[in-house]
Amino acid sequence: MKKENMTICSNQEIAENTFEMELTGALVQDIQAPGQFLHIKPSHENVPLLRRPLSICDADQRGGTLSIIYRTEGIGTNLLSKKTNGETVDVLGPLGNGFSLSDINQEQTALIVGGGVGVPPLYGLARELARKGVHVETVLGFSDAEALFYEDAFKETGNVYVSTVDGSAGQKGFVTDVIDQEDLAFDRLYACGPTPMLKALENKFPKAEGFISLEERMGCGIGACFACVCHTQTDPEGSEYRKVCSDGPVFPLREVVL
Amino acid sequence: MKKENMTICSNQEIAENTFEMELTGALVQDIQAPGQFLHIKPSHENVPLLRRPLSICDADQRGGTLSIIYRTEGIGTNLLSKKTNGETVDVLGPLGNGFSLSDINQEQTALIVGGGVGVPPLYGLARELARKGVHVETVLGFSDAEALFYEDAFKETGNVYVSTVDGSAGQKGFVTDVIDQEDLAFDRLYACGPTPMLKALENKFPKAEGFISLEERMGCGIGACFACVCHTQTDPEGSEYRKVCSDGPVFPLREVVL
Amino acid sequence: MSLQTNLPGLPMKNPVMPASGCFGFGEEFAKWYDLNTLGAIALKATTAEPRFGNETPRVAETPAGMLNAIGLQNPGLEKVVSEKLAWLKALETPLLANIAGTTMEDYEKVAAELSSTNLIGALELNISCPNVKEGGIAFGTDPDLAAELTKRVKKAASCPVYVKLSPNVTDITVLAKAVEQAGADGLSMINTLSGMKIDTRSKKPLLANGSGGLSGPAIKPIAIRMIYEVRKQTELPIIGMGGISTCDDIIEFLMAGADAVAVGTANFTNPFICPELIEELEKWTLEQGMTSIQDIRRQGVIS
Amino acid sequence: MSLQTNLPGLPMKNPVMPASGCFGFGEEFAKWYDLNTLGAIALKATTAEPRFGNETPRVAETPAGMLNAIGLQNPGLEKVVSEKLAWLKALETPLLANIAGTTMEDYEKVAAELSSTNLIGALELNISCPNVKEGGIAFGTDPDLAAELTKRVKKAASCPVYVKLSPNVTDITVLAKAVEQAGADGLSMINTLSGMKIDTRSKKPLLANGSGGLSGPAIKPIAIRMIYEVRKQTELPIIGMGGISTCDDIIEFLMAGADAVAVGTANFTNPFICPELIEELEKWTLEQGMTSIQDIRRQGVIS
Ligand SMILES: Cc1cc2nc3c(=O)[nH]c(=O)nc-3n(C[C@H](O)[C@H](O)[C@H](O)COP(=O)(O)OP(=O)(O)OC[C@H]3O[C@@H](n4cnc5c(N)ncnc54)[C@H](O)[C@@H]3O)c2cc1C
Ligand SMILES: Cc1cc2nc3c(=O)[nH]c(=O)nc-3n(C[C@H](O)[C@H](O)[C@H](O)COP(=O)(O)OP(=O)(O)OC[C@H]3O[C@@H](n4cnc5c(N)ncnc54)[C@H](O)[C@@H]3O)c2cc1C
Ligand SMILES: Cc1cc2nc3c(=O)[nH]c(=O)nc-3n(C[C@H](O)[C@H](O)[C@H](O)COP(=O)(O)O)c2cc1C
Ligand SMILES: Cc1cc2nc3c(=O)[nH]c(=O)nc-3n(C[C@H](O)[C@H](O)[C@H](O)COP(=O)(O)O)c2cc1C
Ligand code: FES
Ligand code: FES
Repeated sequence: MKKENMTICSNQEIAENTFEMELTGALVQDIQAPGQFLHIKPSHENVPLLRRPLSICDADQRGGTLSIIYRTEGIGTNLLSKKTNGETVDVLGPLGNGFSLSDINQEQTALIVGGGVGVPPLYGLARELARKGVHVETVLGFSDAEALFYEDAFKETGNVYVSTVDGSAGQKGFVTDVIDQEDLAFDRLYACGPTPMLKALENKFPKAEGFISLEERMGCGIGACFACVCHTQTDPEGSEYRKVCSDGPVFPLREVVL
Repeated sequence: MKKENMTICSNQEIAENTFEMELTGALVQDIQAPGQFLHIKPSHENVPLLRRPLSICDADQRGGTLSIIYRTEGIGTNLLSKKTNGETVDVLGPLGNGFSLSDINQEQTALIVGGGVGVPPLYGLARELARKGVHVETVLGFSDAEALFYEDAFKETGNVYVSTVDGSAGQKGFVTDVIDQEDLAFDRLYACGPTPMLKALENKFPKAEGFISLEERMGCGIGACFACVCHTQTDPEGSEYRKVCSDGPVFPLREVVL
Repeated sequence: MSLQTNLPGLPMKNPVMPASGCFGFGEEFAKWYDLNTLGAIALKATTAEPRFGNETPRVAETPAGMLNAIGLQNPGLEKVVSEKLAWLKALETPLLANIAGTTMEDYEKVAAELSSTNLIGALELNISCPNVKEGGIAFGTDPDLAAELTKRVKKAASCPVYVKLSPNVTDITVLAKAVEQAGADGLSMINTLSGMKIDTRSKKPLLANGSGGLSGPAIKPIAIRMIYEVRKQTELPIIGMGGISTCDDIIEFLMAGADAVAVGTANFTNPFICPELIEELEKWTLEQGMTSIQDIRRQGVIS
Repeated sequence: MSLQTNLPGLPMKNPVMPASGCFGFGEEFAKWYDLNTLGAIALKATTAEPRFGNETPRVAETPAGMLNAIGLQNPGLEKVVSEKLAWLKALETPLLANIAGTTMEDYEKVAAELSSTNLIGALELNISCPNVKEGGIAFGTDPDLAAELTKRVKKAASCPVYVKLSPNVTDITVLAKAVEQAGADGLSMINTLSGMKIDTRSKKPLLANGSGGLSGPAIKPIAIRMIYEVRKQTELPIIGMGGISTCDDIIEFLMAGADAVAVGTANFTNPFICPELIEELEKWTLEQGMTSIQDIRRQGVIS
């Protein structure tokens, strides 16, 4: 866990309004697990003020680089998209717990389900799982063909199924439609994407084991400000809680209220 | 008078914490007189919020370029100093009246007195006067040798005398000391620099004819907000006023209260 | 699709006007663009007598904002009528004349004379200038005084009267309701927040006046909150302002409950801001498939 | 040269502390640096019972600022004592325990129990949280209630009591004087300004709670002005806060009249901000040839 000015090695648009940035710096060595995230300051000035949480997509600890993939949403990600090679970015990280790889074995099947910019943290995961000998099946959902990215990259880890809402790439529909259609079975489920997608998965597989990665607006990113809490499913109205930034962003299925 | 994204042709440190920036754009053609200024937005974000007034140092209307010289003081000028060739800067200008050249003739002598970053607007003036055949004598005052710039440039327009407060370049002392020592005589006086310097000149030459250029904190830069007013010497306590941005920044000696 | 916005005394072809004090009497901006593109113009505060205002420095920059302590500099009632209004007469754009004073009589006099010219559409009572003791700030923080002043000015004036509320109060809805009951035709909100900057090198307040009024993007969340609160209490027209610099800001103000908006500080950064925002707003409204900008207000905020 | 700053109950080796609610109970930051470098630590608000707080989103970004509506989430008095203070005990740094409640009895109870642990240096009465109805905001805007509460907590507590003032008032000096007369040992100012942001896409307030508290650089000019005003009325120690993110900001607060400062929002941008600022302040004081940081306050603002 460091605060570091990381140097940009590359920053390019890989899909509509979606950029991949490669960064180098010492904190790459601190990465513990796929699914951890960085808290990035898009500007050295006071505007924008807060850091932006962005998942680590992939890391090359030998080469000392990591990558992130982000969609340009507002002021912060748009500023990031304008940065060029050699510039530095103020990064806090790696933060959060990441995906645990210890409860899945070589022979088992992992179903990875990513939606939109929920896909990036799953790529590092897919690679680690594949490396471990796990059988990886991936379903990627996007709004349309323009938004699609990393289909080929995931193919190196196993089968990949794509769905788009408008049918312009892969199957028309949602990720759950693809899972139905392809009748995908799995031992562990790993998912990241819009909340409705995560809810649909929890409903569809009420007994499945696995993990989901969540998003929430953050202040500190390190567990101190209580901006990012969510209720637990065992105490949905009470004072029990999880912090997405430090208890998560990865939680076991059905642990927190979506 | 335009609002334009001008392109940076060069931006380099020419003295300690003092930068010269060359800009190209259509508004160069609108320049009417030396001593006009630009109102520059140092960032496209809301911080810093206001534009910064910086004098036009020199302009090449045929080449379509102009130059400014600025000292890095606070957030705005520091941001400017980090910009590189090819980047654009949001510029409003040319603003203000500038120096009038019509009341001095070929045979006459102009004494130009500049202090610190008051020097830049006088350079364009010196060149215009010299071009007109006026005999130009220049006194430049700086804090020390490190701060000194444009001595050689002014030499192309006539004699140049330098003073520094610590004596590390030219004569030790203030510009008024040099004027005394060299016994400089003139038909018209033109000055820009710190207020104490301008006051000293008005006191020293209570009957001289000429012009001074003033600085004041500005809002709009175009005469609408009344941030930059000063009293007149004929009505120092009353409601009469001049706006530095639009009635000035150049005023006849003894017109406004310093 | 229409941006038409009709407020008492102000038949505006769009809901955007420059804010008082940030646009002078329009002359300077007329060099940059056609003022008839504006929905209305809020004029600089007029006082009975000419005022020089405060000493300089009068402005200071703060994070995403600025402080000003101009001190209501203006040429005084007589010259405003003979010079400024005479020049503004040529415009079609309705005028909102901002007035300030030390005493109720001052306000009455300026209100009576300005409205009697028939050159202005409405008056905006500045009871909230934090920068001069005589700026009416006492009227702006005491609901009884505010109501009394509103009543008297309403009587003196022959045109609609908007009251410009100060944000430097514990509960702005109390003031809003007080002036509504006193007969105000509309509200302008918010004026600047009282603030200060100290120059740590000179160890002195940066502004000659000591404190000044904070404006610009920094105060936008406060303006939005106050308009939202006041809107829940009254159906009076609200001219919203405080940190507007983008089209999205305007939409945010309208959603919070404003009927029209005023753009202040942003004119200093970009003299073309008002016509640019009007154009963007028109485009946005078309994209949204709205027939009228009023739809935003009708939908209101779902909360 | 010394940064030593001795306030009632808080013998601080420098005048810098993290602000309440922006530092939790210190555990997270202890992973980043040694908390003994801090002058003091203002703890997150403690209430009698555990609170979950408001629903999310709880934070929103605004120009040079942020809105928060955490809603005083905390594990409640019992766990604060048994878990948080038990952990904090190992530190040398004095603790300022921020407390909040719905009723005067709540405040008394929390004050009595926390101070009786002898683990805290002083209490900070949060009568200014704009984000929960029960956050005591009524106590923070009514001088009589504020005074009454202060008196009762003073009686209940066995340690010095600071009152944290709300900026959402017409005249903060009235509140300051009221709590001073009621026996407050010091003032903390300012808490956040009530603000709102509307998401124009969803047409809803961005925060689940609707409004939230504005903090960060945007509010600094307001904080400085208020401290400057209060300082002219009282010699009570003031812990100043509101938008501090640089060493120059700290100096500005001290010049305005603060005796010590708290850093809030800036901890989110840079977890190392407090130790970094302490180091810079030390360097600055040396460069200025001061023998003590108190010199700044003694010189005061020349205005
Ligand atoms: C743990 C985590 C991992 C994430 N990983 C990725 C990723 O790999 N790729 C990607 O494109 N996006 C990711 N996001 C979402 C990303 O953080 C937001 O898109 C981004 O912060 C938007 O910033 P902005 O300045 O462009 O937008 P603005 O709307 O201008 O941001 C305003 C404020 O809202 C916050 N915000 C806005 N949207 C979100 C959001 N969806 N989640 C959290 N905060 C938000 C911003 O951080 C900022 O504080 C992740 C979010 C979380 C919490
Ligand atoms: C007509 C005119 C011409 C000028 N020409 C030059 C020039 O050619 N070269 C040069 O180096 N400087 C010049 N200045 C001064 C220059 O404007 C300031 O140094 C600059 O604005 C400082 O900005 P900053 O962001 O670096 O400092 P900050 O202190 O961060 O600025 C804060 C605010 O104060 C204003 N401000 C600070 N100092 C001054 C000042 N001296 N005059 C006016 N506003 C100020 C800034 O514009 C800004 O609004 C000129 C000023 C005026 C009025
Ligand atoms: C330089 C300046 C001068 C102002 N003068 C006046 C004035 O004369 N009368 C008035 O009612 N408001 C005045 N205001 C307040 C603005 O009209 C507006 O209410 C405030 O600035 C908030 O809007 P903004 O953030 O868009 O600037 C002035 C503001 C500024 C910045
Ligand atoms: C996320 C957050 C939580 C806060 N929680 C508390 C709190 O529990 N008690 C309190 O007195 N103030 C609380 N505050 C207010 C801060 O202590 C401080 O007064 C305010 O944020 C201004 O300082 P800043 O601009 O440096 O953040 C909180 C502020 C923030 C941003
Ligand atoms: S973002 Fe601060 S606790 Fe999670
Ligand atoms: S800066 Fe606005 S009138 Fe001169």
